[in-house]
Amino acid sequence: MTVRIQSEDFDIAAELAALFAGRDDMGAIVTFSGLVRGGDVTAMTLEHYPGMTEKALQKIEAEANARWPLKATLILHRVGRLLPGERIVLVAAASQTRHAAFEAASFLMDYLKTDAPFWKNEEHADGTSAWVDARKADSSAKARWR
Amino acid sequence: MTVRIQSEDFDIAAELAALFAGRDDMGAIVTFSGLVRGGDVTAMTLEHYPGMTEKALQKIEAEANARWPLKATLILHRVGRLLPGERIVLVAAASQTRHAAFEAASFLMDYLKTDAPFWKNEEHADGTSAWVDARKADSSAKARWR
Amino acid sequence: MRIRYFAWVRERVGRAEEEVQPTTPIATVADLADWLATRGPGYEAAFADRNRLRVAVNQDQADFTAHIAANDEIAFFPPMTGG
Amino acid sequence: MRIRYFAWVRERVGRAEEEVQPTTPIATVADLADWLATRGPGYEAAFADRNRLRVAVNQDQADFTAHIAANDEIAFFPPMTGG
Repeated sequence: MTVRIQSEDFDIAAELAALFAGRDDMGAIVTFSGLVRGGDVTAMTLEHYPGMTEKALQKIEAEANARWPLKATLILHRVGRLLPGERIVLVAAASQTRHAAFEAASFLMDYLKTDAPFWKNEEHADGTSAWVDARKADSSAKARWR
Repeated sequence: MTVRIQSEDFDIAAELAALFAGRDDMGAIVTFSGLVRGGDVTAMTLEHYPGMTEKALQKIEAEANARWPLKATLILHRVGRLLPGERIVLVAAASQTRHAAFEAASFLMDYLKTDAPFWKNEEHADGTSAWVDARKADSSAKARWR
Repeated sequence: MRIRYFAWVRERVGRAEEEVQPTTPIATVADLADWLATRGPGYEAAFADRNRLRVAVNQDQADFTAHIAANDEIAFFPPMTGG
Repeated sequence: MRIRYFAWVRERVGRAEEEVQPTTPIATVADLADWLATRGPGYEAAFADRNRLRVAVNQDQADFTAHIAANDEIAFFPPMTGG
């Protein structure tokens, strides 16, 4: 179980390699990468609540490990100002079977969206900026795990 | 849309980078990596049906693209003799939203398991080897997409 | 009491954190929000619509009915939008 | 007719592929399997239980009722186990 918040970019392959080094007991690894989308958005700044963020993510991760027989999990979230195409988040879940890995990774993302103290501010091409509103779809996505 | 069969290992980060290079229209990327599990298995040899394999995988990929609004998909499958801990398969699905990416990647794996002409032969610690039987769980996993 | 503000709540209040010593009796987060809202136009704007606010007490999610004490760290922020 | 065998079907038959000219009339994959099964003990073992066999005609999945012609490529193999 690993949780990390950082402003620097990360290397997916290196992160996975570190997590799974020397182990051959995990047959299935699912990763989710979230990227800044372009279009009208020219940059995005991620603010968070240091201390609470780590606590919330560890709670989410522990919950996933309690629900599925996972061999390893990883939550890596960036903060600060990011440009379109840049990575925001990497979540990974490893298990012996693919369904547990898919479900756990999906669960981690749904909970992260609603329960981890991050806020996004988007800069637009016209020079304005705005805080991103929480999406109703995210709370209903979380609700399906109850 | 990319489909590749090869005996060499692959670099997840490099594969993703190639697929998504210069694009900022995909917010969500889900990957599945399948690894050879150790334990009683000392090696695994993957046989396939050259020609049909590519055709079957392209069909599976086209079906996923017809079902979900995907920005990119990747299916990379190794053949030949692999040792515990080695990568067998990499599937990736990119979309604007995470649910489409999760569902498509899960769909690709379920179809790949039942509809792509690969066969696994396992070598055991006692020197014997055996062809892996198809699992009933895999056909029922596929059935849920009907 | 240590108070922290994030995202547009921070912007409206005009600061990220502060130590406060409320001049009215404070039993719950709601009491604290009522008192903070009296501290100026920025605070008033930040606390105008509680349905848009979320709360944490000592870095755990809580709600406006949560009881709080002098040494607690209370945070106010909009619904989270990570991932 | 070009025939291909994979996995344990290949091992039992003792070859990966061959060109055959059946000596009996062949309309379907089932007819072909019947004829192949007569070609020796390895073939007989390979085709003993059709429930364990899968078929492709010209590199598309098919079944034993599929009609086939002289120029087709027919493959016999166990259920697939990729991924």
